Amino acid sequence: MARLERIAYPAALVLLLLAPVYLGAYNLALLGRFLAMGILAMGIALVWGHAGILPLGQGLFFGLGAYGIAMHLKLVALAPGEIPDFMQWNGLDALPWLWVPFKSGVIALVGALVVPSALAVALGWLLFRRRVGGVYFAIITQAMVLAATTFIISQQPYTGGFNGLTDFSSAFGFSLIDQRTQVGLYVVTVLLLALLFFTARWLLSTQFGKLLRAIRDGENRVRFLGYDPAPYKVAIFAVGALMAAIAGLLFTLNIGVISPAMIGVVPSIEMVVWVAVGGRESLSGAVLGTLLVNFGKDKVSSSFPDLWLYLIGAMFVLVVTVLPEGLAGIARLLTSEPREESRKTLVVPVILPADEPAKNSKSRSA
Amino acid sequence: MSDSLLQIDNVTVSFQGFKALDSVSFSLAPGSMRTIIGPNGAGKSTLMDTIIGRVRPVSGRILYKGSDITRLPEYEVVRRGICRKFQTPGILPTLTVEENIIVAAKRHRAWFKALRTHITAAECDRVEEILDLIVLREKRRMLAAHLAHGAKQWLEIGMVVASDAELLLLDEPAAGMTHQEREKTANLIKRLIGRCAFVVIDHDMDFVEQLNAPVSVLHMGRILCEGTIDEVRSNSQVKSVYLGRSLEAEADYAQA
Amino acid sequence: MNDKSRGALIIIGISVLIVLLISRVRAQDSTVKVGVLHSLTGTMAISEVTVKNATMLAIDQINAAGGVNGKQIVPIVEDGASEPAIFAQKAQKLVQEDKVVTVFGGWTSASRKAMLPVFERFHGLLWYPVQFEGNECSPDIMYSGAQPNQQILPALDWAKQKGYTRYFLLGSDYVFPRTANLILKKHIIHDGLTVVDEEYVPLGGTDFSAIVNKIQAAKPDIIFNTLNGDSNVSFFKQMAAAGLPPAKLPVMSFSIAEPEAKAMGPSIVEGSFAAWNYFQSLDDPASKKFVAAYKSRFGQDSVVDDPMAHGYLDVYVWAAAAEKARSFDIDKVRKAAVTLGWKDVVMGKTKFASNQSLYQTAYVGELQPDGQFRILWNSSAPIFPEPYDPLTFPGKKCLIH
Amino acid sequence: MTEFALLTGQAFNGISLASILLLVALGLALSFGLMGVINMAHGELLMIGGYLTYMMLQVLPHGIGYLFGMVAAFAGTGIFGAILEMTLIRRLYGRPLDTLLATWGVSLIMQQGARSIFGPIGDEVTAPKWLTGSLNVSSGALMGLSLPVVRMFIILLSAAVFGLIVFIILRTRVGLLVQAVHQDRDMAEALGINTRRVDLAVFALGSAVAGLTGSALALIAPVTPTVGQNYIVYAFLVVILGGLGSLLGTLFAALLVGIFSAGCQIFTGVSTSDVLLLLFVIAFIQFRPRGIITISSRSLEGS
Repeated sequence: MARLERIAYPAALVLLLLAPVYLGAYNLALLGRFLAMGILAMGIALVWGHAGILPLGQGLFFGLGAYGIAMHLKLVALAPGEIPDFMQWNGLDALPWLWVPFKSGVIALVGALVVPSALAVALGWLLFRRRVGGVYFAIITQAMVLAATTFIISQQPYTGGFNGLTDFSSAFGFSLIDQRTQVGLYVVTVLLLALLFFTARWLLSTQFGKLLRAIRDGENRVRFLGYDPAPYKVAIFAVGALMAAIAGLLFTLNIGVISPAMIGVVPSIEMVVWVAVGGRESLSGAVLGTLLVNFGKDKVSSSFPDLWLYLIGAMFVLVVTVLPEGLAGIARLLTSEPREESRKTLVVPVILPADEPAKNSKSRSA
Repeated sequence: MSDSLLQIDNVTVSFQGFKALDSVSFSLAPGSMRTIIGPNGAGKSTLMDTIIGRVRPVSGRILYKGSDITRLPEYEVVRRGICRKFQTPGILPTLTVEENIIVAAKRHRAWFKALRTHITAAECDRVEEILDLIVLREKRRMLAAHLAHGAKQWLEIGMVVASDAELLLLDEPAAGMTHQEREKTANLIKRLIGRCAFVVIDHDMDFVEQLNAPVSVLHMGRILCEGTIDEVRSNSQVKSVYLGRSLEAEADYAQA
Repeated sequence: MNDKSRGALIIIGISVLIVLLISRVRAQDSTVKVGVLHSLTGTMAISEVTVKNATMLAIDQINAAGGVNGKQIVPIVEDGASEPAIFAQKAQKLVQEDKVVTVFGGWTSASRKAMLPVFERFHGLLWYPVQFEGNECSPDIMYSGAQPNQQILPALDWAKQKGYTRYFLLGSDYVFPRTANLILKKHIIHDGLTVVDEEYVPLGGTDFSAIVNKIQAAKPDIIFNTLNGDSNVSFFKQMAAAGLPPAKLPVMSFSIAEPEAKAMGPSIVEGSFAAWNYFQSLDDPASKKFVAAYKSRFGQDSVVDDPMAHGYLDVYVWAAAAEKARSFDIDKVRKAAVTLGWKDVVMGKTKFASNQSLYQTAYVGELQPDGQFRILWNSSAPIFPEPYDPLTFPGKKCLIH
Repeated sequence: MTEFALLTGQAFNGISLASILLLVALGLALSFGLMGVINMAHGELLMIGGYLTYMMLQVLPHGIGYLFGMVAAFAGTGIFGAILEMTLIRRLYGRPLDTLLATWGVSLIMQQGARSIFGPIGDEVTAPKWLTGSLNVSSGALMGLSLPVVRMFIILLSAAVFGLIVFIILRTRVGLLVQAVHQDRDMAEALGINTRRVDLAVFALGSAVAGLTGSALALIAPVTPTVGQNYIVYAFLVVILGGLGSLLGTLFAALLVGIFSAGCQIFTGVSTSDVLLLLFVIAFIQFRPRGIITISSRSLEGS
């Protein structure tokens, strides 16, 4: 009954939009934050679940979006001619050229979205064109996020270093201290989430979406049908990066701080776990997984810090071994018999640069 | 250059000094068929890999419709009208039968042109036609992963045909099939002759005989002899290559 | 019903569950709630858990002695998870949800910087226990950790007295070392001495081969070391392997205290120097009581250090201020805190100055084989805290009260 | 100290770093080459090796104790690796990305386990007397150069381990089986080789080498619950640069990364050199996407 689905999604949307009515300020802020991360998680579901590309560096795109808007917020809080305080403490006396364009809110917004997407296109183009995929790609994205974090920390006079950027007062004329701004931001987050959710669903229903899954399951087959898979992969990787950047932007506006600790190797891989918990192919699962893991962390980690770390580790192992379809899989098990045509496993074939399954590789030395 | 659709000139492929193909040459006219047989390791699959651009020859060249395609990337070769069917079924398991054919039949393969949910009327007709041709109309909504082995092979042949290629490379299209399935496959291929040209490789003599096309025997990367199936069968060189075993026995071995 | 719609039902169900979970009813009582916000997980947990322990010890002692203003203190412990954003989030929770009257916590400057806007926005009060780089002045934070002029510069004074002229500055790549070294450089050059080189290693870095090489080439008299955590072990080991143990080339460390020395095995850092405002070996009755109480609660082989002493001190000062103000009102407590006068809570005579930072004495210690520091030198009197170093950042002043 | 001595010292440091990276990457390369598995918990295997050495030194006298520590680290971590392979890795065969995630989970659990058992602060392994000190050059063009004995020991150790593994692969029966499985798993299976056992043996060997490495690293760095994290990303880069689990490629890649880093650090700080290293790897992949050592192979069927 598609009718029920037609009720469920609007109902969820209304429930979320009414949250300011029934949630306290703190929990509303929390929910807004996690829903913003849900946007990023949907991006991972697209890239990983549907295109079979495991991104271990989404934190970088998240961070670029976040830093883009944070730089602007840092500048609008200043009197004319002043420079951000951390620059003074680092011995700078003029605003670095890189910062100058961010005085304009429009440029900052556009930059916060375009720069990460462009970087994703560049990286994807460099790697997918050379048929670097699978674990190779995953590891390179991880190394990339590590290098980026190290770089941001080392460029303290220009980036705020390890402390990151914080202490914002207003954004686009709205005071960030005002609770109404926070509610407005929350509503914007929910609406953006909904918009991107339906856009992503549409994207998956197009031929493009089918080809993504086709490339995931048989890249060579698709290639031998006359398609060049690289642009498809680059495109979806860029979409994932854009969604991460949007999340970073909203997140920073919401919480008022961005620092390298939020975009490193560990946060980046944790983002994948949210999606794994929700079900890697399911967009709504990705959002729910994000909410569940983050609320869980918020509630559990303070009372049982040790337990939490075991829990998150076990989650990685269990979700991958027993529940490759995550929450979405549980939902299916609980509600109905497995579909006749549902796949037994979610085996994503090894896509090595040579495009040969690993077991067929022929190098002589072991 | 010439009237031939595909022309292979002195192609040599080497893997770490081992010559998988050694100065192989042949040509193929539009709409015709050539079958290639040979024992395991003779270089049959490598030949297909080379034509399609997956393996680069160390010397020699491959002309298609008179232009050199030796060093083009695979998808570029495919876009010019050569399509290949793999030995193990190369279908897209997570798409339905119908979607498999749609993916193959699409005219525009750039990603931004794929951003629509519907296909053109012409593509739609094409899909219907192929579904009839491979007799999988009733199973069009089934996930390809759940087809029986034979049906997967036919689906892949359907996909190859749908891609509107003028030259189809079929790599052991009847591998692992039952006797009835083989016959069905052979009939399917024969129906397609004239519509496009074929290179078929197999080591099943009976199957090759059913196709009724000129045969080349490949051994140790070289073309040993060419001719009709009967000529090849009676060739003493061919017999000695098979180490004294009769070709029938070889065929049985392949079926086992 | 198809799977999609069933899935959607489940989704609604889970959403409702989450909503219920987060809007649970809170109980009210007549006690007074304070927040304790440290990293219990992540890279900073190593250090911050011990400060949390010291804070909890002080709370329990005060409760056992009758509480504050007749109320028992109820600590609400939250985990900052070594992530600034989580610190901001939890600070918001403590102030907004739990309505705590004050918060003790933080270690890294990153976490403090992230919490600062939260405390300013929602009007809370944070007691910050760790030495830091200064350059901050917020009415909503009580800075009990040392300012640069109470730890780093006294160490430089000591080194000058010892006749060292060539300084090598080495640190982990983050804010405190970079700012500390910026200030140090100004003073070293101002005093006519030489900075031979300045090097940074990423946080947690363990490869010092190139840096040892550069140290050998630069031939300093002393190394001023602001490395953090595990990097120290690697650094000292690799120096010793290259034939440069602290006995041969002195090292003055600003982030090695008793627990780090104990963990590293005193043998490799033996003879190195450290500058702090508190050492466990301090000959002070209040300190001895603190050490004994800590050991009896957390094990006889546990050690205490400077940030722990500050975490302990903060609770006592807050309690005294609240008693003096006869209120838990943040502004009244702040005002009372800076007018309490001299007290010996744990580290000798201290008091909060009107800029909400702590007057305290500086000490230089030398590490002994038993993992304790022998105090070699101390500033003649408690030093007035200067959040902005006058030489490096002229014209900056911190005026709160 | 002369300029020349500084450069020589950096060259030595590059080789020293390379030897460490080689040791860390060898085990990874083995299992990656054979099974296509990237083991994110590899760093924690180093940690186990370090803690085993530490524990041995608690009960045995120094000097000889360290040797026993190395043996314990090798054997103990090997056994742990075998258990890990049998309980988890094996179930995920053919799903390399899932293995990556699952082993990351394992690494989190192992880190937390170490924290619970040994405490969050690192433990100290003191180098035995015969590994302390350094060779110092006090005159001539290399005046001021000082080569720590412990680093030379690690270089020798990595050479020995590398030699041993090459010997095992090329000259022993087990190695022959490994080669067979590596070249064509299906064919090897058809020939009656128990590929599961070969996988297990290789994974255990790789783990054992990681344990030994952890033991060696304890000489120059502390043993902490997170010690593995410091090396693991670089080790992955080495494996990627080296080519599909090729041993020789891993050797070259380790040398390349080690010398590149040490070279960069003459001119820049450590942070910048890390960033340059990654850019270098991406640039390198543009030219050799399959790594340093690739063997043009006959592409097999299938997509």
